[in-house]
Amino acid sequence: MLLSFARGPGMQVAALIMVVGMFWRLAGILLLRRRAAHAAARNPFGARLLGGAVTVFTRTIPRRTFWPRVAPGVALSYVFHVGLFIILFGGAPHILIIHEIFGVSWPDLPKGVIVVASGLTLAALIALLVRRLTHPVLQLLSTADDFLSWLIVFLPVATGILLSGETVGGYGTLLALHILSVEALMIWLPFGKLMHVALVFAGRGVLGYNFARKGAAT
Amino acid sequence: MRDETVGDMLGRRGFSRRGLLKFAIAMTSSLALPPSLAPVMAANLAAARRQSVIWLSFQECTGCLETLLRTDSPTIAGLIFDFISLDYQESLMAAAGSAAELTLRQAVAANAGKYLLAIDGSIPVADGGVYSLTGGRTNVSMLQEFAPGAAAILAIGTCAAYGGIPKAFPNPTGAVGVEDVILDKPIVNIPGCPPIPEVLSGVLVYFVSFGRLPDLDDQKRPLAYFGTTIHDQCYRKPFYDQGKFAKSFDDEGARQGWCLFELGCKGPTTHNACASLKWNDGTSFPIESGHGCLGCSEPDFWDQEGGFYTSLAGGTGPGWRNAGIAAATGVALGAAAAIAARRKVP
Amino acid sequence: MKQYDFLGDDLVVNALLMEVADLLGGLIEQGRGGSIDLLGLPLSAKCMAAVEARLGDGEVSASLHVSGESVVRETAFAGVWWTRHADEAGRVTALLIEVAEVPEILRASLVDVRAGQLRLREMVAR
Amino acid sequence: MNDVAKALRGFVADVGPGVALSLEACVHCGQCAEACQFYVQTGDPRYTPIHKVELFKQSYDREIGPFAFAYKFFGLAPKLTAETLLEWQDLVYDSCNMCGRCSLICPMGIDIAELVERTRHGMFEAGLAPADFLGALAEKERATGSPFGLTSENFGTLLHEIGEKHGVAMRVDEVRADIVPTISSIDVKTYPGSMAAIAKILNHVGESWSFRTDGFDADNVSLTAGDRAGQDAITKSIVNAAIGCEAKILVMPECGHSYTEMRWEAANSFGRDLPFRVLQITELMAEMIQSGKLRVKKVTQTATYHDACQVSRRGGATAAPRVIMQALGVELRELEDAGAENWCCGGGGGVALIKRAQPLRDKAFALKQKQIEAAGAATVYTSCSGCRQTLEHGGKAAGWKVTVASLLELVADNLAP
Repeated sequence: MLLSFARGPGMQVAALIMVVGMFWRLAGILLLRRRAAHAAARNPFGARLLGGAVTVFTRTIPRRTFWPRVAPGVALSYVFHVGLFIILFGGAPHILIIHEIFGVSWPDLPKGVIVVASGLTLAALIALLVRRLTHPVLQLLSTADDFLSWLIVFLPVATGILLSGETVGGYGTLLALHILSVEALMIWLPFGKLMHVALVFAGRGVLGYNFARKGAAT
Repeated sequence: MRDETVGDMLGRRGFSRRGLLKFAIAMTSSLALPPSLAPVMAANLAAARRQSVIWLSFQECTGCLETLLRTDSPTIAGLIFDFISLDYQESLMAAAGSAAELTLRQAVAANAGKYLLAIDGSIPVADGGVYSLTGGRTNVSMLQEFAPGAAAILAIGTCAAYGGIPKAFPNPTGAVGVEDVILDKPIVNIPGCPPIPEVLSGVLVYFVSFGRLPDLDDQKRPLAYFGTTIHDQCYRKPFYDQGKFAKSFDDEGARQGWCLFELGCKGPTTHNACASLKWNDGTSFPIESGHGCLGCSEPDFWDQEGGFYTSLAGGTGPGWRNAGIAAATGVALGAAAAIAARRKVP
Repeated sequence: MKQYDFLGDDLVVNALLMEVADLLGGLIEQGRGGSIDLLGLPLSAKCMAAVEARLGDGEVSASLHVSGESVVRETAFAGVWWTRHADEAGRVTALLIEVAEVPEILRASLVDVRAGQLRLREMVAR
Repeated sequence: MNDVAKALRGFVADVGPGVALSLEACVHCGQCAEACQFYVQTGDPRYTPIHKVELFKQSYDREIGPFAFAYKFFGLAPKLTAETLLEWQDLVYDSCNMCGRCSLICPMGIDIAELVERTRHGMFEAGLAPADFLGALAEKERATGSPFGLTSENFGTLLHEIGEKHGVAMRVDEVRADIVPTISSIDVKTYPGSMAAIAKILNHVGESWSFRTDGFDADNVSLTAGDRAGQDAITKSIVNAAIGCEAKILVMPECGHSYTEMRWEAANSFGRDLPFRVLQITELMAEMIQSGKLRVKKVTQTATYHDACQVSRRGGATAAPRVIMQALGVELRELEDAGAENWCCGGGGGVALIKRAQPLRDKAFALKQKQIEAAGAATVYTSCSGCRQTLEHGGKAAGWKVTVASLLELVADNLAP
């Protein structure tokens, strides 16, 4: 019963709330009054766009001079993010869903890779939580959103691991819990920190464009 | 005849105690009981009176009865009809009409409190249950009349257990399972559309041998047969583990006998013994013959999300049109917020 | 039950043979062995064959013709019997390793003996 | 309207999509702290750059964010209070040079320096710009057009005095001039030589140029104090002065924030493209050297160069000083992290004008000192009087042997016919 709710109405409601929320937040940002930029740009429009686009990728890795001070945090964060992407886009069931929704599909990664990736992802998530609770800067910055968003990402990973191992409670219940936890994530995504899944590209792009306009390093 | 023991009856028919012991050994294995119980079961069976069974058919298609009878060779399971006395079964008995009615009354009176009440078919309760009558009487009233005198009730088939196909949306007749009508009797659900014959004989032998129903799970199904899912027992599971899936019903993967998960197989969420006991006397079971499991032994299997051919991993999203509307709503809300914000900026 | 192929068949086979040895202990000390229902265990075909091979053959092999064919075979270890029951359709209904002086199934039941005596007397009387 | 309301008005003054995006994108990863000299040198988590703009973010969330009604209705972000504003004063002013190093590390692409600048708008409106010096100077600047109250006439007479003292012909308030240079108020008090240097160079290359006493002080202390009105007023006076004499090039002095304001902000607050180019003095000199208009003598000297954050990292004019030093034959030993990634001298963004920020400045300077000494050069050149003054004060306090000098003056002293 729980599973058919999760796969049916639950999925539809969560998806709609996510779409409404994301467009609401993006529109609320982008439709604010914009002051035209009249300062003479140092680069032509094309170069500025390229600057914006490039920054979306270059900001993924911090500049070398920052490495000594940010390596642990960044490393942990990427073990999590890369691990999550491997699971998401390499796991057979996920590719299946993507295929059913978007019609595109690609070969999946061997199960062993997914198991290792999910183990690392889970470990990284826990380490990141410990770091957020112990690092003085993060203690000061962290809000309820950070911890709620952490939990809402942790649950799908944890239930996913239990599900792939078909450990406790049988496939049906575990699959229902996994899908419900993903739906909770979809519902929360637009209203909290997870919105950075969209804002990170917009943020880096706008900064890259503006800095390229000034010919400044991005 | 009435007080003759099963043992005497079998002896009369030239069936040796050794044969009975062999039958008991087979049943203990099938019921996943410890082998040491076989002699005990054989002795109990020998000493038992033939168990009276009253079979009432309600809103059913007779598929459940067919599957129990349609064994091309008289296997051990067939012997079950020697241990029970099927005192009333509308399709099988010669009598009909008021004569049948009389037989039913007599059987119920003679075995008050001791007979097993076997039901197949769902019980329509809408509009006072008028959608299924036997001799002018609604099924629900008959069930309520004969349930109290039963030692236990066997809900045979997904219809009797959970309402089955008649209960599928929109369920015009208000079909329900036995457990929705009778709340105070030990009930064992033997779902399946139809159920596996060996499961019924296992349950009957257990009841006749030990005088009580076998261990049941939270949906009142015998754990011996419904404790694991088809997926757990499926011979194609190694392909599932290696991520080898058939993409269409006759592609290379399907011909290699790869897992049918992506073609909507509901094995992982369906509890039944098809993968081990198999069907038609062990010939095969749906997955072995190349089609995904439909999940027929699970409640509301007919109304499953996304239908039989949507994989368990998938689901039905809101659809692109609704997504578009949602996006527009989002933009409208965002615009409203932005306009409100602009008004605040001096 | 999952197929534990990857567990390494010899591990499973050894575990089973250890259990048979324990049952023999029970037979020797308390006169009561026991049986192992092989169908109930998640054994691969390879594993099943390995157990059978390791137990080997003994001096007795009995075949029964009652509601289908059954074979009771003593293994190379006295008191350890390999029993295979099949129904009239030839389907295996039980596969057991029985530890006993004599498996129960071979023993003639007194009820059958009495019936046999009656028939014998009737035959003679005619 | 009480201070809190004024602060709110200041915060939401001109939040466009770019700023809103920055305020929404933070994931509290804490990396910006690792780029900020004040956190790195003190280890105090309060100096985490994004934390400095927390009040601005909360006000944005409650007042003009997409979910403003929810934030306000459910109280998801704390209301702005006078106490919190005061509590954040030293974070927004004393401990931030707006140098933009944090904006270079932020993985979400948030321009945190920009956010601090806008946070100061709210602070200033609430009268919370630190009074001793910065606040007072900003008020004086708004009143008289110069933070030190230098009127047009005084500035005219001062220019002529400097001209006579340094034997340089001063051109003041010419009706028409292709190039209009401006000065930094620090030069007036501490480095008058740099004003003479500009005149000397422009006379040397024979360009038509002229100081304008109706728009000369490009320092724009109002900007660093957060006084948007004062900032616009100063900028307008300079722009109008340049338009008045049909200038082709408006030259920003050796100063950081003047360049950011005039080169990248003036046109926006003006609302249309400026009818002239805006160049920092090093850009002008480099351009003239490359065009052959300006030739310089070779000075055999090893030196290192400190980039002004607003010119190099924020302004994108890192190359110009290198061109000049190469022409001068200076053997340049670049600092570690030179150019866009350089550490700030600690005095920029008005911090040099806050008395109580001295201890913090010294800590930031210590970092810079270590870098400059590691370069192993006797002299450090810079093209920002603010940096120059900060490095000199720091050096004096630390008994430093390295001499701090202006690149502009080096060029002026080595002109070749």
